[in-house]
Amino acid sequence: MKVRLRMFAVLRERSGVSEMEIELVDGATVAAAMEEVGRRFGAIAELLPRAVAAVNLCYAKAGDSLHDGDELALIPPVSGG
Amino acid sequence: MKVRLRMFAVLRERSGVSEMEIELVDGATVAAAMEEVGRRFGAIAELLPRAVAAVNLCYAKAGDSLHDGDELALIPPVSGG
Amino acid sequence: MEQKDDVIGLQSTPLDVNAAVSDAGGSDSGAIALFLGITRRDSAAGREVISLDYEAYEEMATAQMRRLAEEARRRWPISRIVMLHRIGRVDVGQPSVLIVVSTPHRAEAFEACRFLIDRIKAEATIWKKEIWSDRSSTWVEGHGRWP
Amino acid sequence: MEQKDDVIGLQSTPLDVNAAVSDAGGSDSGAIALFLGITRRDSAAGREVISLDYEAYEEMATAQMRRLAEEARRRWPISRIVMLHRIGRVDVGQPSVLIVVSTPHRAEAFEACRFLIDRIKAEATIWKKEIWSDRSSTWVEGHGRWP
Repeated sequence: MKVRLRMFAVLRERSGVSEMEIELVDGATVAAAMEEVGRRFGAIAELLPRAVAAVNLCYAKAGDSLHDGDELALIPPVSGG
Repeated sequence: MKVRLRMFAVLRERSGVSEMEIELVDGATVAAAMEEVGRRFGAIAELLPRAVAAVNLCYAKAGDSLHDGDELALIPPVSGG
Repeated sequence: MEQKDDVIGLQSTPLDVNAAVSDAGGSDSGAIALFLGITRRDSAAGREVISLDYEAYEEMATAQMRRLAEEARRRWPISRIVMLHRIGRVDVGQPSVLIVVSTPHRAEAFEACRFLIDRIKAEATIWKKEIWSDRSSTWVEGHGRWP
Repeated sequence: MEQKDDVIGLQSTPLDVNAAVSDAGGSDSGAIALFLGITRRDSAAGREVISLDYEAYEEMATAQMRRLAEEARRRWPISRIVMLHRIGRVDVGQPSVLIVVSTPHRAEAFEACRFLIDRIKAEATIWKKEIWSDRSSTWVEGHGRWP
């Protein structure tokens, strides 16, 4: 299945990617997707443990399953305001 | 001794007096001054139990003594804001 | 101590929110909390309040507001305080009181702003008279907690 | 439900306090609480922050802000909400976030305003990068409490 990956702030800068499509096995979890991102982008592997994920604009848990067409965003610690 | 009396809002309106000098016995208390005001201005006598006094810009207690030249203000329940 | 750049007083002209916020700003402030009290529509027995007439014991109200500003400064790390109250006629829907507090962080801005408006409403020697559509008027009795 | 006259969003232009207050006003409101977050001067090792660069996951941040407005409306009797956050470059001393809440009475205005800014800062997908006088830059890590 295909998932739209989005990265922001320090993750976007260090990976050089703000948006891309990634191929994952059907039913892959958020955790599995984040491991895959860490393997592809070594520059951000050390940052991922402090990041969380959002799926389709809502925060998601590591064990949540992804579905084809989902938007998966990797969210470093927010600092708005 | 002479004390400057000031009245506001409903007390001013019903007594018709906003500011005047009153003569009191030396060392008269705030309570005695308010009784005197009630005797002079019958129209506000019924309102005075809900009013408090300020002496020289600070709230005062009924038992506080007045001094010559003090400014005694009669304060109905405030409703600013 | 009240700071010389605090803005505290009574005024018969409309309250200017933008001016107050810019008076309260500054490079040491990370947070500005503002409160604006607005005269509300009120009605009873088929008549409506069209405006309010504010009267103050001005010397005492100003002294009280300055003392409250000093007390707030002793409790919280405050950069600047703007505290203005209308006197005279204020139409329904218009602001009658404006408090602005700037501080380094937000918690203390909210707390100090809330403290100031609560205390002003309970203590400051300011009264309002409701002017009704039938031209009658009523003095409003607040729920002050005097010392 | 979010009300159609709430004003919620991200913007790359300066925040307009006067416009926000007049958007939030109305004859059913007796109280307006406003919070303005301002980028603070910061310094370390002889260099200074000259501006901040805000980045957002815009679709999600906007959705979050709308959900927070709905939650606030379920908790408090709110007339109107204005909730605006800057993106892009914000100079030191300039506001980066603006919350205005109007309600019938003051307690709920303060509570709802505080709730909204606390939750936005903790949860909204917005990040800031400090731009230093030596042209270096640092991403700020907040203290979010994500679900």
